[in-house]
Amino acid sequence: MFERRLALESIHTLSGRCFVLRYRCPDIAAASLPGHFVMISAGDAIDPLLRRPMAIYRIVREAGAAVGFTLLVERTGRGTTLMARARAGDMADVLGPLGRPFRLPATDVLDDEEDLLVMGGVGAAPFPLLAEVLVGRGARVRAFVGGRSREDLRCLDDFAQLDVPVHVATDDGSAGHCGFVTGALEAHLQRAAGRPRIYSCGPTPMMRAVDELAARHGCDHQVSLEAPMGCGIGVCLSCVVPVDRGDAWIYQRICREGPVFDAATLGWR
Amino acid sequence: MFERRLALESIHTLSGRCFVLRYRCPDIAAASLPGHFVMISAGDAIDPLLRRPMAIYRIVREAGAAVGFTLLVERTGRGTTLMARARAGDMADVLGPLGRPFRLPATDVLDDEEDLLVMGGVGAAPFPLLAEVLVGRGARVRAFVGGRSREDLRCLDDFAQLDVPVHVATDDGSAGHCGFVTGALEAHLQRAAGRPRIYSCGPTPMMRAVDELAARHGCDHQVSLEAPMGCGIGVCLSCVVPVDRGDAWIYQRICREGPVFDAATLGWR
Amino acid sequence: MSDPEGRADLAVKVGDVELSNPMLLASGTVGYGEEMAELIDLNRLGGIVVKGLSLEPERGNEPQRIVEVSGGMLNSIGLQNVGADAFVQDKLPFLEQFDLKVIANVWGRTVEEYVGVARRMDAADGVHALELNVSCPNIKEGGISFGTDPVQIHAVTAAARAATEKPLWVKLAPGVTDIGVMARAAEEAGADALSVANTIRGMAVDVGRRRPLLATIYGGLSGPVMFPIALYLLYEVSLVSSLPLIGIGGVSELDHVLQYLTVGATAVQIGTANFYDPTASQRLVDELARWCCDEEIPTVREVIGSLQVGEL
Amino acid sequence: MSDPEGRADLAVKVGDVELSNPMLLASGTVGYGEEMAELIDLNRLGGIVVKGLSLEPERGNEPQRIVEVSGGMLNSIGLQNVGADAFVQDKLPFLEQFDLKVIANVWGRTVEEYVGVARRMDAADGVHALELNVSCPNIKEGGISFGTDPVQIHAVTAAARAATEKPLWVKLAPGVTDIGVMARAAEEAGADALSVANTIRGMAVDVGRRRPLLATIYGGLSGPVMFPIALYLLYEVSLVSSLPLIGIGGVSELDHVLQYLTVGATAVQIGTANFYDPTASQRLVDELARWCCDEEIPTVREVIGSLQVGEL
Ligand SMILES: Cc1cc2nc3c(=O)[nH]c(=O)nc-3n(C[C@H](O)[C@H](O)[C@H](O)COP(=O)(O)OP(=O)(O)OC[C@H]3O[C@@H](n4cnc5c(N)ncnc54)[C@H](O)[C@@H]3O)c2cc1C
Ligand SMILES: Cc1cc2nc3c(=O)[nH]c(=O)nc-3n(C[C@H](O)[C@H](O)[C@H](O)COP(=O)(O)OP(=O)(O)OC[C@H]3O[C@@H](n4cnc5c(N)ncnc54)[C@H](O)[C@@H]3O)c2cc1C
Ligand SMILES: Cc1cc2nc3c(=O)[nH]c(=O)nc-3n(C[C@H](O)[C@H](O)[C@H](O)COP(=O)(O)O)c2cc1C
Ligand SMILES: Cc1cc2nc3c(=O)[nH]c(=O)nc-3n(C[C@H](O)[C@H](O)[C@H](O)COP(=O)(O)O)c2cc1C
Ligand code: FES
Ligand code: FES
Repeated sequence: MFERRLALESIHTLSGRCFVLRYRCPDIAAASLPGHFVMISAGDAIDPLLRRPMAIYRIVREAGAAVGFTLLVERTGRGTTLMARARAGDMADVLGPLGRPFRLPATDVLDDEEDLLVMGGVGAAPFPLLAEVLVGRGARVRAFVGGRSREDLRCLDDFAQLDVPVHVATDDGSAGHCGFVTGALEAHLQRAAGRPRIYSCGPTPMMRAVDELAARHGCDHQVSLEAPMGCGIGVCLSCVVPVDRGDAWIYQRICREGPVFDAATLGWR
Repeated sequence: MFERRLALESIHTLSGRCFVLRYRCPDIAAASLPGHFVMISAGDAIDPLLRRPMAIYRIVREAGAAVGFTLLVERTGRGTTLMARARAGDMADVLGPLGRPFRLPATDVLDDEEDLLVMGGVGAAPFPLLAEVLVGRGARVRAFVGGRSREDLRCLDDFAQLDVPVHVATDDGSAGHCGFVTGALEAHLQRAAGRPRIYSCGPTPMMRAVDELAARHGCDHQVSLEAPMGCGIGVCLSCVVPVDRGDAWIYQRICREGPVFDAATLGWR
Repeated sequence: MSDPEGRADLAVKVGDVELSNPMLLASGTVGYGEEMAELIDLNRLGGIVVKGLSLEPERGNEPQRIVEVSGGMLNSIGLQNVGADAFVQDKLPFLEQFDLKVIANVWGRTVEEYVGVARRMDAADGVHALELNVSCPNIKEGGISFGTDPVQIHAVTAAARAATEKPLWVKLAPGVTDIGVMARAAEEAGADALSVANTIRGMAVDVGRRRPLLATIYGGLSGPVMFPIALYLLYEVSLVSSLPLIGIGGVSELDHVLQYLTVGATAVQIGTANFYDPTASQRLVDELARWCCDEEIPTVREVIGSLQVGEL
Repeated sequence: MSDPEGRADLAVKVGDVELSNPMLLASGTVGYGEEMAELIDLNRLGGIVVKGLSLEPERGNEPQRIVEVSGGMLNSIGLQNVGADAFVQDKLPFLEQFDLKVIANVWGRTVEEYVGVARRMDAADGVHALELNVSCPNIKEGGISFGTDPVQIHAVTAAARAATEKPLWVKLAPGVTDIGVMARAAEEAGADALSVANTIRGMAVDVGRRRPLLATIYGGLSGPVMFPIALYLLYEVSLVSSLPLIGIGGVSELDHVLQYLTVGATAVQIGTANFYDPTASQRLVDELARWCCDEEIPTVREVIGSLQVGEL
């Protein structure tokens, strides 16, 4: 965990209210694993006061060494609107990497099953890095990318670049399967053999629907959760989610015990 | 009085924590007289919340028409520090022109007496425009410019350009007369004949010292006052100063009845 | 019609006071309306609450009278005003030209002074309602603020009630243990509506000089920082009172207006925003109209008190 | 020595508790210190006030537990904690490694629960002082908050006083008509210091859903917006109490620290700033040391209570 004041290297605007911020910071970059996030300030003033949690999107490498990272941000409210206005050179306070990343399959079981990454909207942010790491280990990765409409689909270029096959679904049918991304996932699960490992991130209804499929097909399923976060490091207890402990449930901190959880422990089933 | 959202045309840094902001706004420019001020936002957020009062410094003319204005700002606190960081294109909310400007001598008495402009530090801001108007009417204008040190002297170029003779004083003697600007003024008053009209703006002790000289020499003396301002338009009653009314004193609003007052009414004598 | 396109119904009634829309200008932040009229069209607003009026003219406090703080400001103006008679004679005629409700904010140092001002406002044709500012020290009761003691709120409200037939609003002070008790005292004494809330006490120090920044040591905090506090106070009052409520504190965005209405305010007052964003009130009327259209809400009255609490 | 260059004397004493400098971490904003220790050097701070401890572990409130507001945040964490025994066993040993004072923040739903926690803290070696959080509803007295009733403050303070020999601080609640009365009640019951103040009640509404944003409807406001209010409350308390005071609310800049000290605080606590600026506390220690040097103030104790009021 590093607390750094960083100058924005570049900002790159995408379709559908999204943009990519790039920072140079070898410390944070080298320590970041897929599913990690940072807390980043959205301005220097007291409004907005709190930093915003953002997943590590990609790691920037130079000569093989991790020297920076990018964030994939959707403009939704006050803070992200300010962030969208940032210009190269603007300073931000960044604390990271934070949280518990995705649990990766042991290298010797990688070949047995597929790894399916299921994402909705900007929930896609952590998946290109996860795909990169999995592919690097020789896994068979497949992405299911959902969005309201064509311009809400994220990371298609990243997956193409990594040679990861992509199944697309849009609510309005403007690209790919018309309907929810779970439809595409279900079709694949029915077609495919075995019990692929599933990772999902997106709107809660989407993740719950994915989990229903995962449960039905006996798949391991990790989800990356969101909640309003005060601190991102576990001290404010604002980001809790009830987690099953067999006999009882307890509140766990999404920022510390998560953001990645085993879906089976969330009492959704 | 116009309420306008304006894009910064240019920012120009001077020595000693000062800078000049230029805005294009024919409405405000055409209505501005020497001594008028504007209320300008120092950011879009709620901290700082209130706008800052700033004197109209120069009027920008194109083909004889007033099309814009400039502000001469000294970086002293939070708001002016933010303003100093502004870049061309940045938006600000500006309300103006505000207040009661300098009372100008009737044209037929202009030749009789000199007009002496006495200023300390950034208190110089309203005087180049006053000098410009007075010179344009054929007055004999003289400027007394004081500051802590050489780099705190303001508007010397403006006065040079207007062919206005300048008497300089610095506390540390790094330029001109060593000591207060009132020393230079006193020397001039003793030398010169008649009862010149005096206008002053700067730290209160300076203006009071000027007023002592003005009273002693029987000079008309107008001062431009400062006070923390909530609104700039007369509705919050925050900026009051006690003003003599012969039989009693009343509180008057610096933003509305001022900022320019007849020094004789301020109970300083 | 407040909606420029004439589509939204923004009219509300604070008791018997019919407002073309819920946007009022708050007392002490717009003087007697003259200066604001140079900047906004007063006909577009629901009403104006004028600067607090006393029986005699008041000079107010010594400067320094305001300090900016993070997200707000402290003031200790000290209720400088022209006095009730001069208001009626010199200031009210100007406001009578406009199609908006004029509410007289009334204060005193004794119950008798409140009554004196209330009588004069009762007699003044252009005044549509009275708002009692009870955040004043009662000099006959050892300087304890009227607004912090239910017995005194009751006494001053009942006395003003007897002095006027016009709608009587009571503006509650925030710095009390249980604002509901104060609300009920005012209601029982005959108030027609409750304004929530006045400024919150705050302080700022010039460390360099080791002195308070305000000549009066402390002052009243207003501005955006007040919003969540005043919203909660309004909620508390809504639980115990059936009177129409007026939300005051920090209004500067449409969302603030809507939050107040949702929690139960019939109208809101805009104060400090008039200083840093002088056309805010008029813009908020437009934005409210547009919001109602966009959300297909036929009348803004549907929003009032629409808050849902408890399990879904 | 807190000053990196060893020049400034920042040591202060809150009663018998000697602090290397006036900077404490506020309860509920740093857990039990483990996470903060990854970011700052706890040895550099005066002390840490741990998350409020109850007799039994507590789950706390249902989410959503926080909302950001302009210049601050609302929380309704609900005092989730591991319980007094688990704290002593599992958490305290970690803190004992560091050279800073550990203050146990204590709460309960009955006087007996407070006493139970106080006894356990009295017995725990690594705990240097207790801070009673009286902003809790007393379930035996109809749920009225201990902190809003001088009789109850007296009762709970006296009971805790009897249960521990250690320094006992009482943390006052802000939402009361007269905080001086509460301060005196705590002082008379044997408090050794007063912490001013806890969070202020506030509310926020999701207009789209017509629902409160917090599951508990309202929550406690903290952050920069609180500063001028808490500073005023501290001033009020300073007028009636001779106990050492601790300023809490909105501290995020050196100027805040200095204002609290000037008005009369012996120390300050840093809360919400730990969230949005996690190294703030340590930086403030450095800045305070540098300020003392620049101002040629031999000891920071000179600043405490140096406020001058009245005519010059
Ligand atoms: C672990 C984690 C990783 C995330 N990664 C990304 C990412 O890579 N890209 C991206 O665009 N978004 C991501 N989000 C969501 C992102 O944090 C919110 O969209 C953002 O905080 C909204 O801020 P705002 O000021 O624009 O919205 P506002 O609604 O104005 O924010 C108000 C408050 O609510 C909080 N908030 C609002 N929406 C969310 C949300 N969905 N999750 C958590 N807090 C929220 C804000 O942080 C702020 O405190 C992530 C959230 C979490 C918890
Ligand atoms: C009529 C008038 C004209 C002025 N013209 C100029 C000008 O041309 N150039 C220039 O540099 N300055 C001018 N000033 C002073 C200028 O307004 C302040 O320096 C500025 O407001 C400081 O803001 P800040 O945020 O940097 O300081 P901060 O100290 O952070 O401000 C805190 C608060 O105090 C107020 N304040 C602080 N100093 C002053 C002051 N001297 N006068 C009034 N309010 C103050 C601020 O407006 C703000 O509300 C003028 C003031 C007045 C009243
Ligand atoms: C400078 C100033 C003067 C005020 N004068 C009065 C007054 O005379 N009477 C009154 O009832 N309230 C007065 N108030 C309080 C406001 O009417 C309002 O209740 C408060 O400012 C909160 O609203 P805001 O946050 O929108 O400003 C005054 C407020 C300010 C800032
Ligand atoms: C998330 C959160 C949790 C808190 N928990 C406690 C607590 O357990 N006990 C307590 O006495 N105060 C608690 N507080 C109050 C703080 O200790 C402090 O009094 C308050 O936040 C004001 O200071 P600040 O503005 O610096 O945050 C909590 C505050 C926050 C924001
Ligand atoms: S965000 Fe503070 S504990 Fe998780
Ligand atoms: S600044 Fe508001 S009355 Fe002058």
